[in-house]
Amino acid sequence: MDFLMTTGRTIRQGSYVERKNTPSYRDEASCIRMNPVDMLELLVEEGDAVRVTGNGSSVVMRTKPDPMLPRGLVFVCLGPYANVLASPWTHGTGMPDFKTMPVSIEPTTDAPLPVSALMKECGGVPYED
Amino acid sequence: MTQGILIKNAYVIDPLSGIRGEVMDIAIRDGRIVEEAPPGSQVIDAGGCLTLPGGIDSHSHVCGTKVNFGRYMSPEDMRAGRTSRKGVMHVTSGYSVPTTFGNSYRYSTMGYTTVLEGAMAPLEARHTHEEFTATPHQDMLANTLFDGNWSVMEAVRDKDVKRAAAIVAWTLAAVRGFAIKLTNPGGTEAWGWGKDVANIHDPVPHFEVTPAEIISTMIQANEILRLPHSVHLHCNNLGVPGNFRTTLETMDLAPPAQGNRQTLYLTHVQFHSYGGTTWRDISSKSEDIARSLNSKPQVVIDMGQIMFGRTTTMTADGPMEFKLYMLHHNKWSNHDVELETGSGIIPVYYSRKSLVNCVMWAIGLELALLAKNPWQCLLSTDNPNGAPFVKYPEIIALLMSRRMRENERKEIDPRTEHYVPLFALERELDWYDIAVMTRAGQAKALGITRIGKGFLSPGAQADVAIYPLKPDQLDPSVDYQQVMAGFSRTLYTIKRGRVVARDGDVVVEGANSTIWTRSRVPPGYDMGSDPEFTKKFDQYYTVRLRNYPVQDVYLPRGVCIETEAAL
Amino acid sequence: MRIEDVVCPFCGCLCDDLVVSVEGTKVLSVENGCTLATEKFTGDHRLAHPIRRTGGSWEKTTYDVAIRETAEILLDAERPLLYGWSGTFVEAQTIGVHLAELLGAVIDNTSTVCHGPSIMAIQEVGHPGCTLGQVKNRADVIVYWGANPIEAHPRHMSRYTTFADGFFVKSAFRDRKVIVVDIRETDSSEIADEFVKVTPGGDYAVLSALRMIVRGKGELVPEKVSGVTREQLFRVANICLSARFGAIFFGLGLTMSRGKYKNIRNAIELTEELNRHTKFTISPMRGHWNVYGSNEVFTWITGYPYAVDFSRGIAFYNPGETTSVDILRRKECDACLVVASDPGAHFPRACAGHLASIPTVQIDPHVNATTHLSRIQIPVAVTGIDAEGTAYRMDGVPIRTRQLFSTDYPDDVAVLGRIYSLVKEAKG
Amino acid sequence: MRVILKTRPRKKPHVPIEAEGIIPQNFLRKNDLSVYEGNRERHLEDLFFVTVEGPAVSPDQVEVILTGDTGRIKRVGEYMNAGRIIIEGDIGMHCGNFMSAGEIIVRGNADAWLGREMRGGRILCEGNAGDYCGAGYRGEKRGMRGGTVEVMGNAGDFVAEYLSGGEVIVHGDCGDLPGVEMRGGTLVIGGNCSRPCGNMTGGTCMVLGDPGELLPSFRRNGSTEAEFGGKKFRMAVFRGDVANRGKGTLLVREDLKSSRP
Repeated sequence: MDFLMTTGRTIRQGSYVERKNTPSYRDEASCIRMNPVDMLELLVEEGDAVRVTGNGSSVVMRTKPDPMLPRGLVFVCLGPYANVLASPWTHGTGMPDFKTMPVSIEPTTDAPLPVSALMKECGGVPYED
Repeated sequence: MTQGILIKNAYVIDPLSGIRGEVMDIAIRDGRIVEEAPPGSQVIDAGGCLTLPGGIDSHSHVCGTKVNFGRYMSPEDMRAGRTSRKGVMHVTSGYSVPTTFGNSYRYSTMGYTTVLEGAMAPLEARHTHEEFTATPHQDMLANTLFDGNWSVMEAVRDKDVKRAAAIVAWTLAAVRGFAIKLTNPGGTEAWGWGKDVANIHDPVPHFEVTPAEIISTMIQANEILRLPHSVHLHCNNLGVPGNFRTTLETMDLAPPAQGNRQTLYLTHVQFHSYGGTTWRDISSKSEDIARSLNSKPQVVIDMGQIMFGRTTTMTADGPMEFKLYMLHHNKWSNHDVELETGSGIIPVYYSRKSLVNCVMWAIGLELALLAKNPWQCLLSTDNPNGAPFVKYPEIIALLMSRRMRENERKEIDPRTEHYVPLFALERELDWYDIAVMTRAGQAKALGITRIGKGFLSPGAQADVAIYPLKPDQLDPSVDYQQVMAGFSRTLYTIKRGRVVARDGDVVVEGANSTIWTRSRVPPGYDMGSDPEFTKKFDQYYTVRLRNYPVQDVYLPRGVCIETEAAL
Repeated sequence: MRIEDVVCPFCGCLCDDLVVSVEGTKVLSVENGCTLATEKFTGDHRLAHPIRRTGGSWEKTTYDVAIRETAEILLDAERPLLYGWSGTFVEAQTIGVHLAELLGAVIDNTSTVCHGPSIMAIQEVGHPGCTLGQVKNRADVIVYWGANPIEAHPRHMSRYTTFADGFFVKSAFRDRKVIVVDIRETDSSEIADEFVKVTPGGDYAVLSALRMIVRGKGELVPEKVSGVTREQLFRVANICLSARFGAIFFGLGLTMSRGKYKNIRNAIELTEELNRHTKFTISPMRGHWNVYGSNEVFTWITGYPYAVDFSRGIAFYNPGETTSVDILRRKECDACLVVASDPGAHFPRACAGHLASIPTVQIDPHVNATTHLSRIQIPVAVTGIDAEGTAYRMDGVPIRTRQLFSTDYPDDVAVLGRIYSLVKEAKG
Repeated sequence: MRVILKTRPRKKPHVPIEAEGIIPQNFLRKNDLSVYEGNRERHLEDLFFVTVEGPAVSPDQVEVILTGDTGRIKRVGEYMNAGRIIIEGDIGMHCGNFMSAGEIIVRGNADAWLGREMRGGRILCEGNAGDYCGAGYRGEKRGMRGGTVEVMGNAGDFVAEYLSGGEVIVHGDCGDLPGVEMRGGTLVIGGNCSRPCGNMTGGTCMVLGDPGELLPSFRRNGSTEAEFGGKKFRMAVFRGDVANRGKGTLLVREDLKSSRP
């Protein structure tokens, strides 16, 4: 199913921002909030994994219902998971379209990767502290 | 370490020492002027060139929140004046609001060694001091804004001059300020509601005090504290046709001088000398202003000359900037500072085709030519409001040459002469007048001769400017182009006994001082422990009282002028 | 030991009323702070020592080696990028700019993916703003546009707006009207008197419509503009026009969405228009505690607030060209120094990928996403905890952060100062 | 005179080159021009194989031809005032900045800021142009003031921002906000776009494709007929932007006139 993804800050994201290798940061940054009716149509429940695809890449996240979101709009806090899907195009302004990313979402049995593994996917070498 | 310089064959004009043009030697040791240079001193042959105390700008906007915002909002201004790193010189950018190093290098190559920042909001003082550190070739002073200070206005309302003085003393010491600056007193508070005050007797909303009361009380407070400088005032109604009446009334508030210095300093008076009722019939009232000035030795003014071309206006006078924006429709920034003051910024272009601009241009020059005593009318553009300070040499040339003024007359709006007396004035200032108007007068008015500023006799700070100008071989009235070129670029600029600039290049990394004042008050007048003051502070400011004062670390070379308050 | 009036180095609110209890080099508790502050002060996830990577594995190294190698990497590069800066203090930022100048590098701060568009808008039309106390003491109308302070700036409402009593606003919650504009409902919109829900990317049109109404051209406004009814637009405009003092705060909902800086420009022009009728100010909700400091320092040294390119010796600025995301997307830079930020987490993946492919050095107290992309990481003291220096609040008020205790970590000034000296020596 | 500049292979092909020296008048006297590769100053010959054919006595007789991997070369043709530059492939940013006369032909695609602050002359881009084609510089109130930029393909966002004079013609589509802040001159868009002419205060913009959503701040003001590519179209006339003191004209096709949001 196609959605518009938007990003922003959350308290939890901010709380864990200096501990990006921890499961708590991963859980928050890979949490995709969506309208419960959309979840129903996707046949997923809270905490289920979904594969989110956009801009030629995909990433696994876990769902969380959020009745405040209108249908068709999903929210992920800013961070490396959302950014897998962000286009680096800035329209000549320096700023990517972080607030409006077209994505498609499907259920998956995979689990979200830790941050270090995400960075490995794009050429990094994980450092485990 | 002993560092000495011997300047030989200098054509010296040193008004404060009574030297009006004399070829002599100047000896420097350890940053001071001395009788005799130490052995092994560097010898500089001035070859009969004009040698003056280092230039002092007593009103300029070069550092702090609004100046930096002027840069921030103007990438187009930064395209001019770009230089790359060269020797000890950092990269510079900008024309009307250059980067800090740009300002510092340009002042230095013009022979300026001391600059007063005209407006520092106390709450944002730390910013001003940070930029002072990055303006390394001039000793810096900060006028501190009290125009909309709530505690001050409450003291004024309660007719408690002593409390007003105590608040000033605490604030100046806390923010490492130099002097009291009032910008459109009361008007900046009114601007918190989008309003202004109409004249000096118009009450400030809520506080029920008038600008006149604020000014008078602050003058008294200033004298109680025995501060080196007087109250430094940007009058109400800046830039409003017909505002000369406000200015005259304000001048009448200045009490007689008690000592050697003025009791009131009015800044950029050009902007306050307008007749007429609208922009259509604006005219010069420089004669009225000069007449009042000439009869009041207790008043000193600076010109606030405008020069044609583009610049950026910036002032704590928020309402004035908004009015200006409504005329220009370019871009407008405003920054009100809680409990204290405001500010505004807009870019402008002063055009020879604009009659209003031509009248403004004439008024500044007229003030300087009509003021009988050069010690009472100092040279300024209110940088960058009237023009960037790099225009000073051109202003000097205009003041020294009637011929140059006549040539300019041909270029400007021909109607101008009907609105201004400029072209009837025959006076041409001489080298001595210029020396007074660009350094000696400033030092005296600011009260910084006591720390050795503004003169060249033994004991003075060794701030010296040697210009490639030979007064005995030049007729400034005719050779005004040479005058202009000469004042633009020193042969040598010496700052605290060190050659800092040569032939237009800065040659050492600077290390300036920041000059501030502290008035000692009796314990009962220490606002830092005054229950009412501290309570209100906690309630209405958004920073804690303890985080407000500027720490010593921001003034690596602070010079404190201490006074004993008469409280 | 209880330390009062501590400054919080987390968000642009720069709250300076925290009370922190410490024992040795450990923070025991934080009073007055929000959750973010508490987490920041009590966090204990520091990188213990410098690390470097050779091929596919990491090793411990010394400060000397890490600093020397960093200088060599930067000197080798033809287009080095120095990125970050918002999480450190002004004195360190100053060295950063001079380092860039010396290297002929591009230096950019996190505004580039935050309020860079706000700066671009300000450069077109200016910025009628004020300090936060002005809002606290006077404002009777508050607008949050594309901002969610409850999540991003948790004490903004209690210190400066909705819940902050002021001199002329004795009972803030009763006397102030709050308007929230967003594309979705948030905790912040829940407490608004008026919630304006805009379709994504529709802010520009809504702002244009409001400007029309304020200009007296309301009759031309269609029934609905980007999901907002004509009736609500008029209601909002009237609330603004009847304010004695109105304050607009805007967030990344405007800077990051379609049109970018043109949205902000439109909001500023609306503010200017409102000033012809009453008093109105507008302010960006700056994110990092000292991002505004980096803008200030960059500006007074170079003339430009961010995205400064020194490759030609002089300073050149052009967002879209000299901004980090664009430089990384085009794979231009051949080395990168990251200071006090995390582009690995906050840049699009393609940019993170390029960081991994070039020698990237990170100076940061913590292991973060960029660590995995780097060749070297140098841990430093945390400003506001074991280092101190100047920071600029979101409204431009400079505040000195406090050092609560000292540790063995060098601060950013010490590390950058050494890199600068090595580079200067090599450059002659 | 014909000057042929063929790029040499580079170790770091992504590092941008700045070559504002590449303008016809500079080849009349000398060939030892400096160009910059990142932060390094290079000789022209370090980066190009240079061939000069024939004589010239004035710059208008000079034709410069760039071939090879030219997509990263910035500022070619800056301040050009005579002669001709032909770029066989793509060209980097800022091609033709401040150009006042002469001609630039880009056979491939042009990167952003093509013809920035142009004053006169002609630029023809046979491929696509990037963002800010025919636009201005940050903070300046006036963008392109004269001359013609013609793009046969598509162009990006913010095309002709602050256009103050001259003509920008894009035969294909434009992105978002073409003609934004426009105050004079003419912008013609052969294809589609979105939100044309936001905040315009003057000038004329004509959109022959689908203009997408129109901003609410444009006032319908009759209709007219216009010609483009040899065809005649019935155009709806809008005046705007009325959110500003707009006295600009926006023409959109009567038959494609789209939704007002």
